[in-house]
Amino acid sequence: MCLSLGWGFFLFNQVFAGDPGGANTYTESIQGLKFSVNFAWTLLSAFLVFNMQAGFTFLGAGFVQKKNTLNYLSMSFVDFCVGALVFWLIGFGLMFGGSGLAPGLSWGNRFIGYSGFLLIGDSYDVSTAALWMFQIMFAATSCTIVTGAVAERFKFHAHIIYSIFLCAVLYPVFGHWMWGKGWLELLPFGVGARDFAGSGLVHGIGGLTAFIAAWMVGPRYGKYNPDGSSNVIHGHNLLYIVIGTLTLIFGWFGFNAGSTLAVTELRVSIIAVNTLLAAASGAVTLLYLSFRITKKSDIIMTCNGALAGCVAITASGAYVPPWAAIIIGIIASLITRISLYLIETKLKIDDPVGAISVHGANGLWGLLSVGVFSDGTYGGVKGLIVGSGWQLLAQFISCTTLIAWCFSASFLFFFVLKRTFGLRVPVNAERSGIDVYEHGTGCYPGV
Amino acid sequence: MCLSLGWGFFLFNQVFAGDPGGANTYTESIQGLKFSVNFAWTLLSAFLVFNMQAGFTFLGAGFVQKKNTLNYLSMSFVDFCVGALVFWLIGFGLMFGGSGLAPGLSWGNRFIGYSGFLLIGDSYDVSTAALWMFQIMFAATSCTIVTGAVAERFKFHAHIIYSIFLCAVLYPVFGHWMWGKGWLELLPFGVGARDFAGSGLVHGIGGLTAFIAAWMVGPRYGKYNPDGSSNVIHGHNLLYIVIGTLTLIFGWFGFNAGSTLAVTELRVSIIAVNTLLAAASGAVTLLYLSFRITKKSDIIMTCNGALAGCVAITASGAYVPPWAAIIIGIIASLITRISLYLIETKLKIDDPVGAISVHGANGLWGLLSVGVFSDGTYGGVKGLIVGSGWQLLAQFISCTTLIAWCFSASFLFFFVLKRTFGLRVPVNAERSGIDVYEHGTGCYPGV
Amino acid sequence: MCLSLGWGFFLFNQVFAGDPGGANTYTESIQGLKFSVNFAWTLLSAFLVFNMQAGFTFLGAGFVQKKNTLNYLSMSFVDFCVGALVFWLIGFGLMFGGSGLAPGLSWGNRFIGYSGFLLIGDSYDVSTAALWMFQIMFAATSCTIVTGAVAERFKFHAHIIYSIFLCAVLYPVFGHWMWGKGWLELLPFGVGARDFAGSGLVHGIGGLTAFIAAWMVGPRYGKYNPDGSSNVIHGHNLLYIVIGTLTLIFGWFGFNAGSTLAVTELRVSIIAVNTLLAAASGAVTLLYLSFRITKKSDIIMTCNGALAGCVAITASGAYVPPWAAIIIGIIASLITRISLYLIETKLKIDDPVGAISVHGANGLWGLLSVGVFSDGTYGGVKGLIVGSGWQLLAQFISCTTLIAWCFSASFLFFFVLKRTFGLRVPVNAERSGIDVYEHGTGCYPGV
Amino acid sequence: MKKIEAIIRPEKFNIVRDALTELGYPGMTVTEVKGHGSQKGISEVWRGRRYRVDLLSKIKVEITVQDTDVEKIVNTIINEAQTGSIGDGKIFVFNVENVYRIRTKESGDTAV
Amino acid sequence: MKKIEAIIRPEKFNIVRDALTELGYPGMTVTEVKGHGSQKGISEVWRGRRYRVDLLSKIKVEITVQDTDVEKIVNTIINEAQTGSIGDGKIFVFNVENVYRIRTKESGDTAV
Amino acid sequence: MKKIEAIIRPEKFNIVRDALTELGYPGMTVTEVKGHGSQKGISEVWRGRRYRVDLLSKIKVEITVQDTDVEKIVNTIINEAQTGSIGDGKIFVFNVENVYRIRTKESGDTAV
Ligand SMILES: Nc1ncnc2c1ncn2[C@@H]1O[C@H](COP(=O)(O)OP(=O)(O)O)[C@@H](O)[C@H]1O
Ligand SMILES: Nc1ncnc2c1ncn2[C@@H]1O[C@H](COP(=O)(O)OP(=O)(O)O)[C@@H](O)[C@H]1O
Ligand SMILES: Nc1ncnc2c1ncn2[C@@H]1O[C@H](COP(=O)(O)OP(=O)(O)O)[C@@H](O)[C@H]1O
Repeated sequence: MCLSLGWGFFLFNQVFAGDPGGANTYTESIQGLKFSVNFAWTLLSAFLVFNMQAGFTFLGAGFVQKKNTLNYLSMSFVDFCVGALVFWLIGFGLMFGGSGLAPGLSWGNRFIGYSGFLLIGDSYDVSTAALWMFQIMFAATSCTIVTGAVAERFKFHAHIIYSIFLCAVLYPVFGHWMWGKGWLELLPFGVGARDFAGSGLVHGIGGLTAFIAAWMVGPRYGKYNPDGSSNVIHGHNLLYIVIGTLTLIFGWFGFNAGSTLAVTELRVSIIAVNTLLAAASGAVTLLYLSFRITKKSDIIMTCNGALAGCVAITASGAYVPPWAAIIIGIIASLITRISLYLIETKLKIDDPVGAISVHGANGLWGLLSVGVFSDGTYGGVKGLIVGSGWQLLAQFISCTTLIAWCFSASFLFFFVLKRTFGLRVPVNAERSGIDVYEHGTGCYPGV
Repeated sequence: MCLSLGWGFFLFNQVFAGDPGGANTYTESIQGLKFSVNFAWTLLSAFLVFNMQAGFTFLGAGFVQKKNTLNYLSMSFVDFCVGALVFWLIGFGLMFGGSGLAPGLSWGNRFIGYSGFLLIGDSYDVSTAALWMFQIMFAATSCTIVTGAVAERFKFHAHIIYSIFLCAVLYPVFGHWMWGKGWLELLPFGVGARDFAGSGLVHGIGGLTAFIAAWMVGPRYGKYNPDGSSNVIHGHNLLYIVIGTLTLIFGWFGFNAGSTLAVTELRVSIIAVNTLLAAASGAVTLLYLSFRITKKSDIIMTCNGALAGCVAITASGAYVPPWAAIIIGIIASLITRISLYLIETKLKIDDPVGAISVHGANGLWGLLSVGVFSDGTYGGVKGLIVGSGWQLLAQFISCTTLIAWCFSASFLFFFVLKRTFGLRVPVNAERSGIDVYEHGTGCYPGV
Repeated sequence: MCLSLGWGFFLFNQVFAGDPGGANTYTESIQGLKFSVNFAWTLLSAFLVFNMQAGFTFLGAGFVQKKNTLNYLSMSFVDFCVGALVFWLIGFGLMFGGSGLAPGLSWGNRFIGYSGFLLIGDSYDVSTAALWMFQIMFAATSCTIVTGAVAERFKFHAHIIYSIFLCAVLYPVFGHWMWGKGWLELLPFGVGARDFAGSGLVHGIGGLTAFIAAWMVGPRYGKYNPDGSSNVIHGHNLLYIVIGTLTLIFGWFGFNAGSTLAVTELRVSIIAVNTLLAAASGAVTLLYLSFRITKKSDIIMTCNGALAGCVAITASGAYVPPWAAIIIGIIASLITRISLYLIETKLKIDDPVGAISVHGANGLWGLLSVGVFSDGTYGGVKGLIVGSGWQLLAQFISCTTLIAWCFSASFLFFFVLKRTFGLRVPVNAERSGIDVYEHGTGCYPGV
Repeated sequence: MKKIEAIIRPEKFNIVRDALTELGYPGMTVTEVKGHGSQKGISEVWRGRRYRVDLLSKIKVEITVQDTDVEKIVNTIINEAQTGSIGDGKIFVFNVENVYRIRTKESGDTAV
Repeated sequence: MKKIEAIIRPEKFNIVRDALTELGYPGMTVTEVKGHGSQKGISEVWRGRRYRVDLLSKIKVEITVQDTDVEKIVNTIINEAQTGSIGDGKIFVFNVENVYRIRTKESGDTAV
Repeated sequence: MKKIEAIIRPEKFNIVRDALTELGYPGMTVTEVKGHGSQKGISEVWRGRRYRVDLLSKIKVEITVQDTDVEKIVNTIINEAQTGSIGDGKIFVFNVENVYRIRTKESGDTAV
């Protein structure tokens, strides 16, 4: 986020008491109008990001079997609702406390924040609310990413429990380090680690948690044969997959371009262009790669390629030129292809929608790509292509930290959860479909 | 709306002749830019609200049986089209004439407006058009709400006739009282009755008309047994219900936050947060309540809970703090649960999508909640929690008026319609499906 | 576009070197804020237009048979991706080079542009990127329109090849004449030919190319009987058609109102109103016309009518008053009805979704309507209703040019393509469904 | 044992089932089918044009019963499913050579 | 009476029906089914991987006719539905013990 | 020849098919059906209310085989599809009077 560049548009150095009516923050002046414009931008972008929930819902629904569709829908919808409440209660304060980005966020250190809970007191403020509104969408996205990887066998209420954990602790802590004036953001290499709109933070955490979760819950019944080879368990609706992908890209424009939190940062236009080009190049790459392999124009791979491009460009979209966005997208789509293969065939982890490969692997690649392709035209971020290796070092450190934090914390969490509450529905329920078992009806009742 | 606060951003005290080109309204100044920003906000919000039509379409389609799906779709789409023409012709002038909110709206009294018809003359103006654009979306929403309650048995053309009535008379008249400088808005209690974005006006009118309409058309064939007990007639697609809910919430951000008509009112961020929190808390409440009762994680109730929260916060979203939004959402969802039970079991009114309970009941609760939870930080609205009961009185009066007006006017209307045109398709058509009967094809032809 | 009015908000007369960071373009001043507001407007509108891809996807999917659904989806998604890359590479430079609308677009003449390729050098600039972002959406829309007319029998890779041709040459060349300071825009009649948001350019080119393509590929197997009479081959999902229509209208608000590229042009509100009214009147007209003919409330015709209204108002929405928008919509819907009949019955061209009639015919009508109904309140465009025939002449010339250019260029192209690569899948693949043949799976696998 | 295969109108299915339930029948298998007999189809509308649909949705109900129950069941179905207009459907009776109940491996008459 | 049960390729259904209509047949019931015989399935693609689908879509057509008409109908179906490659389908003939027309309560031969 | 018509649980279908494949069987036709026998339905939930669904999804498998193979096939199906709880399904055996292979026009035993 632009915030992390220290240019944050919420300039509250003077006023640090909450202004819930907005009348003190807005004044009939250039400064006041600047606030309004940026509020409009931030909020409308947040709404677009919210709409990504519909995208994820479509996408995942298409990838799962008919008998488990409702369960996927429910997980994806409910984790958002629960996540919002938890983020309001705890997560936001841990993440942005001490960042000073808006009123009421004064207390916190480089490792953790401790102010801004419940949006009361000083944080009952229009600017803080705008920041919260944008941020909850990101936390919820991270949460929803996991859903796809554990679909078709995970207990519904276990899913809610880890959603609480993710939105309350896992995501905000790393988020604080990266975006809340934490130690990664302030690393003394380059300009400090940068993750513009959250390749690592949002998609990386989602994808890596998905990795641990999918591994610990085990593969779906019948996915692997005794000899270790895997079977194809296909989804039930490719229209949903394509519509889901389109809806996600639509939201992604808000996700990336909105992450300046300010349209007075005119760089937003290039961010939007980069997002589009990365998606397009990722899609076309996997279309033709798959065509070479299977002789069919595989539209699922095409969609995966588009999303992979979007994920990777999420960290670097603000710092790189359009031509680099295309390269980043191409590489992202190749990484996805390889990762899909490795995860399924070598690691034998069952990921119905490919969340680990699309979001996890490219979350990391996105972080690194900042250190490679940044051309110094925005935010002072300079990568290898303009001859500086320091930024790459910072990015590398953030990658390692991300992996270490996410794997250890989520391993511990799922380990305990498995031993106590349990992760998996009974095999009978899995075989005849989770929908009726958990929700009392199928997705298409009467069918 | 903020307009009703007397702060309206359309400051036309000087210029009251129409400015269709916009060149007089916009000037290269802070004032001019303020106009632009607020135009952008209002129009983009209107577009988001328009998209709620897609949400309603999905939602309702999921709730009805396969054989009646196309009929629902058609009603929901056509009432918007017809409504837009009628609102342009008559409704807008009745509602906003005399409000002085924009050029060409000068004539009208506290009970009815009579200027601004057809957007010609002085009302052929960029500001008036912006206001019209936002308002038509609300009128159409109100109209579409009714559709769900009468689905699966209502005559298509009878539906169009009452859509005309609703958009031409029923809605604009009450709308004038509430938003067009009418007597309710100017009540001498508190700051006058306030219905920020239309809990009562839009959802209340929709839901209460739905009540009358569903009652007068009678229950679907087979819904009630001779002994008075009711049967479950289930819908056909829960994915549509979930997607519909998500799409509606997406639009609701525009509905609520956009209702300031001005992003220079920075309160918009808190309005958006409140909307989200009310939806989330409503959803989670009904999820767990239903779970206690049926032992299943009932996703339809969860969706209903989310929408109930949205409806209730629509009136009060601008005036209450986030924690109160959560309480309002929780109460709204409980009201929905109880209302669903009463309507179906005690009143024996058949409402396939639950429109009466979600929109009608919570429309009223939303109006009242303004008088309870407003904390005085915006628009001077003070409720019980800051020790003032006067606002609650104003809200109570508006509730009573709403019920009286809506019930009497729509009863009369449907009574006459029933005796003349008739409300209901022949029972044979109902049993074999209205789609083929009314539209000449099913929704999924060839199936 | 407003650009074509010479009022372009991108005032770069001074600065013509690229400003990729945006810091020179934005300054803390009225001028700077104006840029921001207009960037926000342009980008958010572009995002809305992007979402029309989802609309087209739904719409087309509903119109085709189940066995060809995935193929339609794939064509519609992939042509966007390929188109974006090609437009970045070539199209944009050809179209806007020499227009001087943004940095890096200096070289070009009245017939063709030759600068701005790849968004590098001087065109690596925030303003140029904003313009590109908006324009690619239009090029891609044009491309997707063709898809529907050739669906259910066109080779997938042939489709990609003509998408490249369309986005690289066909569309940009005419686009340059119309929007890039080309000879049509500068015609000495009226204010020069005007196509506000691209009735002719986007929809006309799409629809006329669709005409040639559908004609050259031939009708679907079984569409026409030996005696020349035609059979109905119905689609498979009317919910998709209605949702697609709603999603398209949602995007159309961005398409039309966004085409000022500036919300400081307050006329945007009237443009939005006109779009809505044209859609509504088109829909209602065809609803009742069809009802008279078939005695059924035909919702497909209703949707077609709405879209026809949108297409026609796209050229004239900025220049005409609301009442004229309604007339334009009514006429557009009648044209569609007649065209559907002629194309299918007289010309015996098979157009599964009706793209030629909705987009092609109304693209031309839209262009002409500017010369008829413009009332001189915006952009100085004066039509017949204010007593001037010159504008109509300019519009007529642009119509003729459009037809001549589009028919000749695309005929040549498809002729060569047919002789070399071939246009059509084998008849066996067509009969058993293209989905499995081209993409290796059906849209609803396991069904 | 005999298999009774009845093709009926979809909207009549619930009534038929309820009547059969009162009678007591061993079980049924239901399939969505399409078909036509004397009823040669209806006309539907697609984008403003009428066209003939000659296959109409029907419900096929299969019930295997003891030989002695056939008449009773057939009569009940006819009584409930009849409207008197074309399209009411047909009932076919087949001989079943053997029946097995998977749960218990029983076969023959007791397995029905 | 006999029931002719033909499993044919979906894309051949229209032609078969048209040929039968010319011949004049009493009625038919159509079901979407899946199956395989010698045709052991095809390979489809899911997210970049090929996999075997061994059940292919077929159309099941059931026609009950007088005993004397069986051959005529069977021959027509075979002629129209044949492509010569694997997957063309099969026709099974069963004995029908009785037929009832629900509309009229007729039974036996005249009810077909 | 005999037609074996087995109604089994959907989740058992794959196992049954694999077992039959090992055995070698000539072909099969599969239909999605609904039904109930002793298993009188389950309760589902719609908007907070429980209601009975008395038709449950089943898979109907039809296999026509030589008379001598019937027992083998039936036993295999029973073994694989059995869970021991209500709802396991039934198998019906019918006589087939004739079979034709459309591709080759063969009829009788060799056509199966
Ligand atoms: N000879 C037949 N063979 C197979 N199915 C038939 C036959 N005759 C009728 N049917 C089935 O019965 C259904 C009802 O037939 P219909 O012609 O409407 O009955 P009726 O002759 O009593 O009017 C048809 O849709 C078809 O599925
Ligand atoms: N023995 C059988 N029992 C039941 N159905 C069969 C049998 N053999 C074939 N079928 C059905 O006929 C269809 C066509 O069979 P197929 O093997 O393609 O025919 P062929 O042997 O002529 O190539 C299969 O999909 C299946 O539905
Ligand atoms: N008499 C019958 N006639 C037709 N189908 C039957 C009959 N009995 C059972 N079935 C079919 O078999 C399925 C399984 O029957 P079920 O009652 O569950 O078996 P069980 O008696 O072994 O518990 C049912 O869903 C139904 O489709």
